[in-house]
Amino acid sequence: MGVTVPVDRPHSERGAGLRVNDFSIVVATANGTGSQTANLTLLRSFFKMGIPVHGKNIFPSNIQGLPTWYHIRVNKDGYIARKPSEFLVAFNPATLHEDVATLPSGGVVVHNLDLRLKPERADLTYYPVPVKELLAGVEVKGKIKEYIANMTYVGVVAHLLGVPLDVIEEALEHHFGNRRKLVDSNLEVVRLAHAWAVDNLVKTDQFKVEPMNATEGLIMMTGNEAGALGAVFGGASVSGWYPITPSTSFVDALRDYLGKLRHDVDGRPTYTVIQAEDELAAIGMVVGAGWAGARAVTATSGPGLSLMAEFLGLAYYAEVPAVVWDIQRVGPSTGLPTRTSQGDVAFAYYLGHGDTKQVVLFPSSIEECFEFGYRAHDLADALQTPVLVLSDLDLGMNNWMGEPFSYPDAPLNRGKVLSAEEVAALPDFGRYKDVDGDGVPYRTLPGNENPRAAWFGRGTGHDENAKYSERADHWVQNMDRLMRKFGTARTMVPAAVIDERPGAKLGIVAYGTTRYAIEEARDLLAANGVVTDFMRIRALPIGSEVRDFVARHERLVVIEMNRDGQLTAILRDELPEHAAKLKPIAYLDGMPLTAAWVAERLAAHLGE
Amino acid sequence: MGVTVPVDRPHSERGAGLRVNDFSIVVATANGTGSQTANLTLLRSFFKMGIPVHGKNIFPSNIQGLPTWYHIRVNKDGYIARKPSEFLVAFNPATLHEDVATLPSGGVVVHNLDLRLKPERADLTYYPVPVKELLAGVEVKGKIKEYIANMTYVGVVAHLLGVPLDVIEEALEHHFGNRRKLVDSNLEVVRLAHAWAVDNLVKTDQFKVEPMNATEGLIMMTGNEAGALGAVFGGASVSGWYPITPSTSFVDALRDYLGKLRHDVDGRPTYTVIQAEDELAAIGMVVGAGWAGARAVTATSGPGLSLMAEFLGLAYYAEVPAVVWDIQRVGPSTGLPTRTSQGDVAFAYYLGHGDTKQVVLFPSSIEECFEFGYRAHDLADALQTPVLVLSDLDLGMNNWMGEPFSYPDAPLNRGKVLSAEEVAALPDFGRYKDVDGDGVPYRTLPGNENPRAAWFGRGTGHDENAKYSERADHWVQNMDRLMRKFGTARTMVPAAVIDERPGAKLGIVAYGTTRYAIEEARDLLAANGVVTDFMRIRALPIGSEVRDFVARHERLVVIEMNRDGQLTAILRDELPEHAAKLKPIAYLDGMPLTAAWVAERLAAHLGE
Amino acid sequence: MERPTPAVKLNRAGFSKNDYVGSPSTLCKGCGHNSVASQLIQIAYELDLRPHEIIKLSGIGCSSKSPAYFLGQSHGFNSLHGRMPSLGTGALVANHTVRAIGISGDGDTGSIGLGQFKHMLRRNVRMVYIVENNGVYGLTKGQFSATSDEGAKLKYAGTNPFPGIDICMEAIVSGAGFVARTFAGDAKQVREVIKAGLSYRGTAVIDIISPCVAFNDEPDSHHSYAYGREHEQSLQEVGFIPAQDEIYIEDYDPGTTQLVELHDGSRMTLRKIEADFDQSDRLAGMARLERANAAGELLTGIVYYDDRRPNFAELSELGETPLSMLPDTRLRPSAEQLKAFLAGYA
Amino acid sequence: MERPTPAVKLNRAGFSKNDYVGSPSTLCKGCGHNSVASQLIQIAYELDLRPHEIIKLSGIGCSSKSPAYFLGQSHGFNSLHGRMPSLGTGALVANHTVRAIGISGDGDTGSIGLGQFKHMLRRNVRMVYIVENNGVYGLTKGQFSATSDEGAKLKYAGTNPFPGIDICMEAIVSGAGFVARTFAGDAKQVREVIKAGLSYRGTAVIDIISPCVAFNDEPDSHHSYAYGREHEQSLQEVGFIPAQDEIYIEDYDPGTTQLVELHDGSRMTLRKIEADFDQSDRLAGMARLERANAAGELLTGIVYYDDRRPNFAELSELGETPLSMLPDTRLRPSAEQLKAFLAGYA
Ligand SMILES: Cc1ncc(C[n+]2csc(CCOP(=O)(O)OP(=O)(O)O)c2C)c(N)n1
Ligand SMILES: Cc1ncc(C[n+]2csc(CCOP(=O)(O)OP(=O)(O)O)c2C)c(N)n1
Ligand code: SF4
Ligand code: SF4
Ligand SMILES: [Mg+2]
Ligand SMILES: [Mg+2]
Repeated sequence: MGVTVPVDRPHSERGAGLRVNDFSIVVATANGTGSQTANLTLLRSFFKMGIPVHGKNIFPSNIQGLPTWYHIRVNKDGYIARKPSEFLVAFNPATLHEDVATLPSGGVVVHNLDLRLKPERADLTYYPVPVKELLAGVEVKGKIKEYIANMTYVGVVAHLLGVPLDVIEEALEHHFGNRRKLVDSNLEVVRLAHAWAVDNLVKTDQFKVEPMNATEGLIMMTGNEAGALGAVFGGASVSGWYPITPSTSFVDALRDYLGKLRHDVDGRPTYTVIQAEDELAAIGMVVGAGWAGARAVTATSGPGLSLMAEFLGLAYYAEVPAVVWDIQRVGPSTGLPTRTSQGDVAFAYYLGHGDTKQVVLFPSSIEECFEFGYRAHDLADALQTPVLVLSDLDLGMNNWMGEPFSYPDAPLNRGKVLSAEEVAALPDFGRYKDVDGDGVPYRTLPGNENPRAAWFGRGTGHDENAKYSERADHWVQNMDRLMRKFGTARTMVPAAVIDERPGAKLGIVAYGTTRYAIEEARDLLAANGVVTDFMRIRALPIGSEVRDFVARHERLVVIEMNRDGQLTAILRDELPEHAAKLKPIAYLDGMPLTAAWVAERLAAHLGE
Repeated sequence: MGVTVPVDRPHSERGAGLRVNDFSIVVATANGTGSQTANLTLLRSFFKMGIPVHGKNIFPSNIQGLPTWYHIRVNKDGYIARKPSEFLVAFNPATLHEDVATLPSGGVVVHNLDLRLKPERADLTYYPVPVKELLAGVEVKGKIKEYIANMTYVGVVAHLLGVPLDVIEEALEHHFGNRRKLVDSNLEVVRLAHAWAVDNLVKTDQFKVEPMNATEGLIMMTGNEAGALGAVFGGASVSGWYPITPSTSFVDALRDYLGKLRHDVDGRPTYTVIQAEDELAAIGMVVGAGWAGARAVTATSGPGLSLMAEFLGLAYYAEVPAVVWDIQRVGPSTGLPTRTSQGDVAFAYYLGHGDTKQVVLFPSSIEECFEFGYRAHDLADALQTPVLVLSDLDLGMNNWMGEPFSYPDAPLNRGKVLSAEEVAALPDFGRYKDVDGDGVPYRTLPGNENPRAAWFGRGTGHDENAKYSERADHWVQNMDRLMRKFGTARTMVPAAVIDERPGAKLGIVAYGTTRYAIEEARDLLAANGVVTDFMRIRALPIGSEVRDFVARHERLVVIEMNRDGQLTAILRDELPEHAAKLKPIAYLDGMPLTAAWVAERLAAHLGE
Repeated sequence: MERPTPAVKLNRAGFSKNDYVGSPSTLCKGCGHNSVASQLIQIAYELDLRPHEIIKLSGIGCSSKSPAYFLGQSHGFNSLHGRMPSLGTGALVANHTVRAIGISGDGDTGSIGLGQFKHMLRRNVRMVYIVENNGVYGLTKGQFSATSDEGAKLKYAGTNPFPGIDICMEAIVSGAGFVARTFAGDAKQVREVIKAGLSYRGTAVIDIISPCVAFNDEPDSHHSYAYGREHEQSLQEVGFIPAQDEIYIEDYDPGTTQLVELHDGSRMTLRKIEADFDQSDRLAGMARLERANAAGELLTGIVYYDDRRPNFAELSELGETPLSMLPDTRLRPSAEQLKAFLAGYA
Repeated sequence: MERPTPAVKLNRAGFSKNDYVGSPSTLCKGCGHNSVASQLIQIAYELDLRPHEIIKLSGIGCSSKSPAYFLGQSHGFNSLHGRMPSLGTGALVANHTVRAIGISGDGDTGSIGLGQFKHMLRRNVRMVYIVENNGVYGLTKGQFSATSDEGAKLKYAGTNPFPGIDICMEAIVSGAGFVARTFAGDAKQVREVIKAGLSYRGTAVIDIISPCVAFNDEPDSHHSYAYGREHEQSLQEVGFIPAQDEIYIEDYDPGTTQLVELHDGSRMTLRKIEADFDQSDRLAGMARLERANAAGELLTGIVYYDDRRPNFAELSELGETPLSMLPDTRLRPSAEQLKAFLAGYA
């Protein structure tokens, strides 16, 4: 069976001549030049114009000087997956030629006049910007001037695409908050450049934006911010952490939001955030706090997760709640610290020597980051086990549109914690007894006044009363109960999200942020008559809905942003009777997937 | 289909009245009382009598006072798997009653008279030993006297079973080497007790040993000793390590053997062994030494392996040879430090965040420990990657019979290391180029005089010349090559050992030390008409022979000493088309499997 | 008439000494760690501690097992090798109202745990941090630890070529304000020093030379009973007066005895043995330690004392209720707050 | 007649300065680490080092990136965060004939790596261990590191409530015999101190205050250029005389200048600036550091020097040929040896 899939709709379909609210921009600058403000200003301007938009920062692991790219996709239909850009803002001499080379025919190059770019490609439109000249009259100096220089392209792009200046101002206000002086100095440059462009540039390209109302009521936030906010509303009160890209901004947001939202009646903080000396200590603090009864969270990335292996094994076995956000970057090892991946799935699931299996969540949007942000703590408490939230750099550090988050629909679920009175009412208390048959035991917290409440936590073999034991039967009993508990987890973790359509030829399985490229690819394929079903797994261990979806489908692919098809391996073990059907489409080069690539791979798969 | 399997041959078959060279002994003592010498003396005596024998020390994680059991199985047919004992030496009051309770009808209890054991079970034979009285005349005191007390049961057992006193003397000589005084003082007690037994005990039980010649030419050694000796003959010259049960004795032997076998012409050591401050440092030393060109090895167990995750990910990615012996004990976490398991398989295979996959070896005997001991270094060098040897406590710390080790059949394989001259002869040298298409690049060592030879090792993204790179194509290229290299590993690691028999109903897959119980169980089943095939996997990644065996069989079980069926999961991913056939029989309680248990489970499986 | 069974003696908090025992020890008979454990039971009884107000923490090792052997009615956690400091920091941030007794070993603290130990001291987490220092790895049977002296000999491990880490020196350098050394063979001093440590504001580091009778008790070992008895040199005679006990200042000769007011109103008495030693002088403490190490003295007593640094809970501005006990309403902001907050992201 | 192109200047080992450069730096312009890297290029040139006899090692951080930017013809390894000491120990046991230049950061050494750092010093592995100390995490953008002073302020991280770790103090306490501090703004001293360190017998710890212009260069920061220039207080003027250079002892006034014979025959000259400071006195060094820290001085120079402790290769009794270069015949015992050995197990 051969399927041919056009990877994009032909230009003609998009309205003759003009491409309105449907293209991608890439801004190429050098790191550390302050272009981030300019880029976010553009991004938020589109958002404020009501146009669906998303921006991705492709930055180097460096503080100053290496190339960085900011991708913005505006799309009236709401597609926000990465898409190669047609519109280039070329402000980095180092990458100029390769940047220009990536443009499709009909593309645009807005470039710093200083770059002395020869318009070698006749199929592109070039707009040189005399940055130095424009800034000549601006009254700031030094680093600030360098930063502000980027506002020139904001002004020019605003003119070329048709972004009203008052929207730019709003965006700057959003960015700088009440630091009016900064708004004004930046705006001044934007206006200058805009005015210059109005006077000097003749628009000959086809790209345009026009106001819509598709973003009304929405918010825009990074995944790390959303996750941190979720933790704040989840009652997280202790965080031990150690800086590592791309997780640092999670804790930055956490500290910020806690400071704003979590002071007690007497003005004292209801939280403590501790910068640890490393990840061994960070997770130690989290486990210690979890044992003592506080909700505790840390955020890290690959190398940090490796260092947490021993403590997470302890927490699994001693049954201590803990929440770990792993904002995945490209590994193995230090790898590409500023590129995105889904490469820690297998490692996280099996994290810890011996028979450990960890609960893992896969958020895919800021809404889910927020929701999993508090739910992870509910799960960790309810299951008395670590919960690993596997986000990624793309979700964590980039800005995404989303619905305003729903307030949690239920109070904190603190799980089976017994008070002194409750212990007193029991005939006996055994820390690791399976009283309810769900594998989840009862616990007490330090400070519990009942003399029978105390128990001694340990990573060594123990009986139901937490007493040291080397007995074979105790070991098996306890480990079997932990397995039973893992079974309970299956019923408690967020269920997979399934979209099935009549006539589907293929079931697609994926998780996390690949959804955007996949959803768009499905539409591309559907437009070509190839209907697919989609199951987005949101947690491990899998629930029965995953099994059923797989069972229902003859053909299945598992799309993953890693080399080894890590979730595929886990699914094949969980569903051996369906293993042969589960085909991985696994690929990782550090860049978020595009719909075109997904559609092509799916088509190729169907053609096999 | 119902299969009934007798889990043992009926007593009657064994010769009326007498059970010669076919029974198990268990010696129950308290830890730290020096019973180890007595037990090893018994073990070696049987060995010296030519009877196939094996001993297992079931000891507590404690220095003094907790219960410890020593199991000895003598078996004329060479079966050495664990088997519940008929013959109890009861010298520990703390466990007396449960120990007696485990005996089958017809069993024997040799016990310290002090224990005042009431012969409550009429179906047992009791032999009380007046230990205090016997020792009254012995001229040593304090701790030594306590230690030597255990020799009383050696003397009594020797009489009851028929072990000649000169064999005991030989065994003591073996144990104490040239420390004649110790031989004599111990022997004195043995003789005393033996003489007392001759005079006072009337043998009414059926257990007997008789000389054979089934151990002629064999050696007896622990797996850790054999592995260490292998490393010595593999040219290992650096070891960084940190003490942890049950791996410590590996390094103890390594230091000992290096001291005896590895001094240079000038008398200087050709090695350095460094007790590190922890496992992070131990593996760091190994990786540093491997990078600099020495063969380096460490030994650890679960918790240590967890701490090595980050460095082993680096070594995988930067392609540094390293050998890690993981002597598996029961995890998760600190678990049961003195009990055996196969629980680190999944963790080891996926060790390190990101897309790492590690080469893993599974020795099952002292011969394989020796062979893998040197071969692991050849593989690590040839593949430029860590090699994890997953042994276990049972193999590592207990004494096993074996053929004298064969001298390595080929010189050290140092892999693709270029000298200064070789670099000079090349048009260019790129550290990570796939010159030969096998995924294995060439490397140079520090000290190489060619100015083009230098390269900069790193855990960050790099191009073929080891230069820093964040480029997507470089990342993919390199990771794909690493995958190709893993493919090469499949052809280089020790192949599975396969035994197929006509008419087999079932294929058994296993690895490591479960082989002994499985081999015996196969014979038990075969005697009952149930023929099985057996594939013992010796390494990951699996080779084509594994695939073929699985493909050839309709029914397959994978027997593992862990809870989760960890190898099963890996096989299901590697062989998805056969996943449904691969049924785990996974169980871990810290005790080595018995043939009876295996046979029963297999029968149950076949009956399903 | 029957005579009543003799009443069990209770302390002021209403507990008998038996209420403070734990599981039977599985350590070797004569192990220094056992004597420390029994002193802790005694201390708890004498100080009228309420078991639920105490937590016990440890790493891994023979020493680290011992929290199971005292205060069986207190919560405890026997954690990972070398990682008690981080676990303790987290636990004590979650609940800063309990008092923590941490037990570690010289390997646990000096080898694998050195980094965590020193970083915890920088934070000044309130905890009595006891190192049961035997100069050897007991549980793994006789290797050198980082506190083994240069030139020390062990049956298993041969001769140690490396300079030993001095726990007290490390503690002072890392900013600890309560640094003491004592000797398991000197029960009274152990008791009084720990009592004072329990009333200290931040981390009280107590390095207890606690002989390992199985692997490092040869008389020439600096960590043996015999050596300790022979070479103990006390800086002061340490005493402790609980806050609730009235004492008459006149009982003490201010010329020879110093009265140190502790954080909770208790007092530590230091009857000087070395007249010119000033335990409030960091450098003096370091110099004295150097001299003691060079001379092979087992220097005991309060090596350094200073209580000016705020502890971690104070720095974190924690309120009265521990974080772990805050009701949900004080942990989760309201729906209105969420809405208002999100408005900033629209 | 054409004039020959001007010959490139070569040093005595036959290398031009260009032979010692590395990849172009990707650090910020003005970063202290860049100036250290260029001093290392200069040093290598001046000392006639042969690139293949050097290895470069580092952890993770901006500082740890810099070994890529000098000595491009030398092998190097940019390892893991905080783990350079163990990797270096292994590498230098495998090949003890190369000289090692290790570059770490204050976070890399003082935070995550503190334990490994101190344990390496106990072993006295021969290596120049440079901490490019900027009191901040550069690469992760501005958090406090363990060397940040108590009360230090950073834009990102606010005010540091914890006492800073003093790398030199830690080094002395851990037994290091070459402990120096210098300042990236003082190129000459950096150069001479590193040269001397390269000739030292064991681990030479050099704490270089190396400002981070991106995140910690405010003039009030103790780690800024401005502060360093203002507050540098040198103990000595350090000079270095390579073994091969003849010098006349008379050139030096023994009253003011001390001549220190180094391990390889080179000499270090110390022209005293603080007349009564004795760099061979551990306690004096520690006391001086305390005083400097209290006074906010940037104390530079040789804080402690002693070369009596054998280094790790010496302790390991390594022979002339490095372990990594031993031929197979010297690594694998013979078949006869195996047979004889196994006989003992029959
Ligand atoms: C990560 C890890 N590595 C190694 C071990 C093995 N181990 C257990 S106790 C111990 C040393 C304990 O020495 P110390 O702290 O001095 O305690 P002691 O037994 O002497 O009281 C070691 C190495 C472990 N449990 N975990
Ligand atoms: C295990 C691990 N945790 C965290 C990081 C992230 N990280 C990279 S560099 C760095 C700090 C470096 O600080 P410092 O050593 O002072 O070097 P500088 O950049 O200031 O020169 C951190 C935390 C990492 N690479 N690895
Ligand atoms: S081995 Fe040593 S430290 Fe451990 S319990 Fe025995 S005496 Fe104590
Ligand atoms: S961030 Fe700081 S330390 Fe890093 S390169 Fe820039 S100036 Fe140097
Ligand atoms: Mg110890
Ligand atoms: Mg720094």
